[in-house]
Amino acid sequence: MTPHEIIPKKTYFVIWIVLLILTVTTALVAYVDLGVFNIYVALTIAILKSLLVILFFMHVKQSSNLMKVVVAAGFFWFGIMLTLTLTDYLSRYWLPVD
Amino acid sequence: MSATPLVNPNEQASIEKPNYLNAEHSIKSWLMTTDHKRIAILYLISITLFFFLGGLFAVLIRIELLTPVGDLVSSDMYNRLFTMHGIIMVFLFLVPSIPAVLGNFVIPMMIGARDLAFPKINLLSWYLYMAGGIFTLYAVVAGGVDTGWTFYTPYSSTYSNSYVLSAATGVFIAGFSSILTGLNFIVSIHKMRAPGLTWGKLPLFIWSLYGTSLIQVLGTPVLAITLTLLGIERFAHVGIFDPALGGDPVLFQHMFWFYSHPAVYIMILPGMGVVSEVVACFARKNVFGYGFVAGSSIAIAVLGFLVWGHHLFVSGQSIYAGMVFSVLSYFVAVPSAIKVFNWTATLHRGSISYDTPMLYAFGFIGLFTIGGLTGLFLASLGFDVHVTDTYFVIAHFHYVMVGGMVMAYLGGIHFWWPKISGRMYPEGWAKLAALTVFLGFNLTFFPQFILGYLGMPRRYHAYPPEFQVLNVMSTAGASILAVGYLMPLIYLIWSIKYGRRAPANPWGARGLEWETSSPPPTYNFEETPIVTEDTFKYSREEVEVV
Amino acid sequence: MSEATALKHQFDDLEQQKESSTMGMWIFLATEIMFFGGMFTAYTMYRYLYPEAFGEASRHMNVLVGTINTAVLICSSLTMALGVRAAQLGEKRMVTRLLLATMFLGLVFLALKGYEYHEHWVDQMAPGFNYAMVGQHPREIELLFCFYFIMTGMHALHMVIGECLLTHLVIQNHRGDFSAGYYSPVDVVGLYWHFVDLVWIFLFPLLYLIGQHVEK
Amino acid sequence: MSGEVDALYIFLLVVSGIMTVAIFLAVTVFAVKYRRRSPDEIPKPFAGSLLLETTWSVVPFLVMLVMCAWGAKVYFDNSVPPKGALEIYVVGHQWMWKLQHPEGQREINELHVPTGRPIKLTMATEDVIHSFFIPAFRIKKDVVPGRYSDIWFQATKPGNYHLFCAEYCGNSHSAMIGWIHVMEPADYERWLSGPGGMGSMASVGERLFQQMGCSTCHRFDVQGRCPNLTGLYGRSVELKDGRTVIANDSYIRESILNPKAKIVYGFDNIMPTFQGQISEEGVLQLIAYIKSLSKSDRGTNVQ
Ligand code: HEA
Ligand code: HEA
Ligand code: HEC
Ligand code: CUA
Ligand SMILES: [Cu+2]
Repeated sequence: MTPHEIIPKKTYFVIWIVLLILTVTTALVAYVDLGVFNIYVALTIAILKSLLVILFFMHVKQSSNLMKVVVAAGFFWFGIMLTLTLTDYLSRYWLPVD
Repeated sequence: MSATPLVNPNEQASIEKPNYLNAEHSIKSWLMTTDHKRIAILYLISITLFFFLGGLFAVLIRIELLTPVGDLVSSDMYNRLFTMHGIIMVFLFLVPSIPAVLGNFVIPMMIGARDLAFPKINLLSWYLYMAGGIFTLYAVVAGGVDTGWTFYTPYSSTYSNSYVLSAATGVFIAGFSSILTGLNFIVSIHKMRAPGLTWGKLPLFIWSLYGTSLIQVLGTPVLAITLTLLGIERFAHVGIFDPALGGDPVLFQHMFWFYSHPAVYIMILPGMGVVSEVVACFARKNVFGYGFVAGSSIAIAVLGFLVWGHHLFVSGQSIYAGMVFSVLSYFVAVPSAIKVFNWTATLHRGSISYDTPMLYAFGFIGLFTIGGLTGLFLASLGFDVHVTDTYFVIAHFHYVMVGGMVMAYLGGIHFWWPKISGRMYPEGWAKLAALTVFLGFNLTFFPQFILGYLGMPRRYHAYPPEFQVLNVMSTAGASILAVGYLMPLIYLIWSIKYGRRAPANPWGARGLEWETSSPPPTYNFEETPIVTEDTFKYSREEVEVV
Repeated sequence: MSEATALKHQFDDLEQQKESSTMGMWIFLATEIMFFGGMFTAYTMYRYLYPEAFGEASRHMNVLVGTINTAVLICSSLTMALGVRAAQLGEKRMVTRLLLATMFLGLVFLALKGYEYHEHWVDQMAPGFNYAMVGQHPREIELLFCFYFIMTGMHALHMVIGECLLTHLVIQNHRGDFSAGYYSPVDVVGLYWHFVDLVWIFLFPLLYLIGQHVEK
Repeated sequence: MSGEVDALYIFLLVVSGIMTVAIFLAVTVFAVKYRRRSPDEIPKPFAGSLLLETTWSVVPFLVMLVMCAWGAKVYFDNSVPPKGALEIYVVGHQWMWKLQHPEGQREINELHVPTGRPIKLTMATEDVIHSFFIPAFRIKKDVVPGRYSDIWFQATKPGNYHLFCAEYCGNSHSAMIGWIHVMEPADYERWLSGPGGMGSMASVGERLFQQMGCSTCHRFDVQGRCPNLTGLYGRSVELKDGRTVIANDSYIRESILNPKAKIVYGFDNIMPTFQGQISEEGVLQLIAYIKSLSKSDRGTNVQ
């Protein structure tokens, strides 16, 4: 990164505040009964937070495309593991029994 | 890039140039080296030791199976033999074989770099490999492991009374060595290429190792965590895969194979890379369909992650998941098919010589085809039910791993031996050895297909007498195979001292590694080479597009 | 260390060296994603099988401490990010200060985590060592607690490694190894630290929050 | 049954045989025909051919899809046991197979079955994973701890067939073998009535039902704090959390070993767990008993 790409302090602080707000939000929302949606809300907030950290704190936003691909690959492969393992668990009891 | 003319060996003998081998001589200069070529030699030596140890176990297995009753060793001992054979051969021999030895040696030269991107990490991965090896050896010496190389729970976590923890730790550590090697290769291939060496000009060996590294980096951590969970369950007596707490033993299998299926491509892709180089060199032609062969390496690496469930067809996995994994297994076979066809097409109208590396490449193409096609048998759900956990599977994977990868490894060792050692090996002996290995191999493992189809289960210490004839054939083959493997060991060591001195480019091959002297100087090149032509350009004529 | 000696022999220039080390770190982090990913996958399967038990188990967690700890880690990420920025600008003293602040916040996190572990121990919620069956789904809760300890334990282990790396950086910085032209170790350790934060961002809702909406 | 698998096998064998021969021939012919004739010979280079590449990707792939579809069909057909199958219960131990006929006959490492009738095995294991493998019938299934595994087959020819344990299970894995004795139905009937029986599984289960104290709660006259088990088997059960499940073997097994997992609608969770107090065989006997309650509608109070 060349010097003119240095992120202003302000950006870091804004991200920090947003992260803190999201943390408090997720903790509070957890006590509201949304049925099955609690988990989705919690995970959405977690994904949002992690995106902020990755893009800004970890400078991925200004990084080369190659670096973006590396980052994406890590999560993509985790997705493979998760979904294909789930295919088994989701469909295990589909078979008509007797 | 013109072929260096053969230099009269006697003329060159007196003027040994400074090179990586004679640069320094102390033990420390070897153990603390960061030179990728010296690290490759360290790997070569340690891997050879483990191969023969694993081979020794195989010999004992085969002798035991000469007779239907268990007479040579007890069943307990037998279980330890095949487990340690599997663990050592897979994790300490075949996974690091071509990448860590040949890859380490030639990648930096092929891309025109002075070294890998992280030389210290490269050395660290050798030490990790050795540490992993020592833990495994400790398990062997202390009394062995008897879980099978697959470590299935709950046997491994609760019931086995052998040295599971120590072996698992060994595999865990060796895994990190593998991760670091892969990481080093990926970064080097991206960032250290010589000017002008674009992706489209990279040797196919580099492409195949790039694919391999992807798997090492993205797959091995899952093995690490799986073994960690197993270790914790065993050590702390908590339940993770324990059905008594509602845990699921099949989950362990998912996680294990998430690594171990891609790992079988760690154990074939590098071999495919070697074969691509060798076929091009000894047919004096560019590889047919360069882009397809290169792309198929990456395709195999990626698709290889989607098929692990084909090891679980009878394990209690959902049958619908089985269906998905079966289809995906056929997807991944297509890029392998592309490679086989392209190698064959490269031979067409070539100028083919029968030097030893080429003999191994022929062997590879034939045996990998048989091994791969029997993989298709196994991926077919209805048929797998019958032959899974029988000798059919044993035969399948020895065809791909021994018939494929070990052949390619030997071919590669012979191909680059002049570069590595600066000496030529004795061609006559080498040809004889290649032939012996090929014949011995087929005699050992072909009967096992039949055994499997007839229903002989694997991991059996004693078996019904009607299977004996085929087992005797297999054991006979293994003895021939043993001779075939001992021969290169002897003549290659012999050649270090007595072999004819090798010129820079004995085969008239292409690729930057042949531009520098044999053996190469410490930093590989006097000055960074600049690449203008395609790697596989054997002819001055323009490439004709069909 | 001058910029010339910072250049290792295998590289042509500092730019190539920096790009290589950043890329190396990201690849390493990809392996870490898969390492933790294995645990998250196993967790997901069991949570799919036993949603109620996992919810019930989460009600044995101390959400307040968990939330505070999340905030502490986010703060430490901020100080780390600012530390990298200071390194980019070559502000040596500032770098030291920010790195020390990061380390301090990391220690606070570990201390609070230790406190939580202690609570679980007292409540006899440590499978394998000190565990008493409780609740509607005693077996599956024990299963979740195994995961709780392994996942947070692995995370804590990574924190400890991070602390060691930071200590090393502080020493190097004090020696004057870094400059506006060469600071990639700070950058790379920063990536690692943020990653550890990232893992916690997911652990927190999955372990602490999933069952809170159900009445105790 | 073995016929279907063998037909698939022949298909696989023929396709692979053709491919292997083709590739071997091509390699050999090229190697001989284009052998190097002079040391400085440089052949004409070719870049490749898109047409060829596409052909040899697509055609094999289509062939492979046939392999896949055919394999899947055989697999699916063999996964669902036909109705009216003769049920036999299997428990794997390190290192033996225990088998029970509903009529009460028990066997170890041996199984007598009649020809011409589908046989369904419900299998459990007391310890590690085993795998029930009869090569002659081309069937195999892992027996995983913590749940039931099903498998079925139909024998056509009387004779003795190998039974193997195919999943590695420790020391004497290779000794966990036995025989399947296939008999004409008449011989089988004679064998069933021979010695070795201890009363039908259901009657053994009934005794167990009283010994274990199940009958103190589960009564058949009144429906008090506990559900009446009459007619339970095969029915769908409404659970407290709103789900409904079919009361099959696995459900009843879970109800006994881990009653808290699924609680019946309208009842409290007061049933104690019987985990550790009852063997897998015992559970199977209880299931056979509960099953018999719905077949004969014999809802008498056993008290
Ligand atoms: C180097 C290692 C290696 C390689 C490359 C492969 C390659 C393949 N393997 Fe193999 N396999 C193993 C190592 C390997 N395997 C091991 C170690 C085990 C057992 C582990 C254990 O249980 O201990 C195993 C087990 C195994 C199983 C599980 C068996 C069981 O336990 O029940 C299956 C099932 O699908 C399978 C399938 C395949 C397939 C489809 C391929 C494909 O990638 C093959 C692709 C190649 C070809 C297909 C050949 C070339 C193609 C042509 C010439 C085209 C012509 C084709 C047509 C027209 C159809 N393998
Ligand atoms: C890379 C992998 C690799 C390699 C190279 C080999 C090589 C060989 N394997 Fe291996 N094998 C596996 C991987 C491999 N195997 C795996 C993963 C398993 C499954 C394990 C499990 O079930 O858990 C297995 C299982 C396995 C079995 C099945 C055991 C069982 O299920 O009961 C058999 C049986 O024949 C066998 C035989 C052989 C033989 C004859 C060789 C030969 O190719 C070996 C040839 C080598 C030699 C013959 C050495 C020659 C040297 C000497 C004899 C010198 C003596 C020693 C010294 C001087 C130190 N192997
Ligand atoms: C203390 C009383 C008690 C004892 C003893 C008891 N049960 Fe139960 N059982 C219950 C109650 C209450 C339920 C319903 C709530 C539930 O599902 O947990 C039940 C549910 C069941 C069910 C599920 C019924 C349905 O309608 O879905 C089965 C099957 C069962 N028990 C079998 C047994 C067997 C077999 C035994 C003996 C080994 C046994 N029970 C011992 C109280 C008991
Ligand atoms: Cu039971 Cu193998
Ligand atoms: Cu596989």
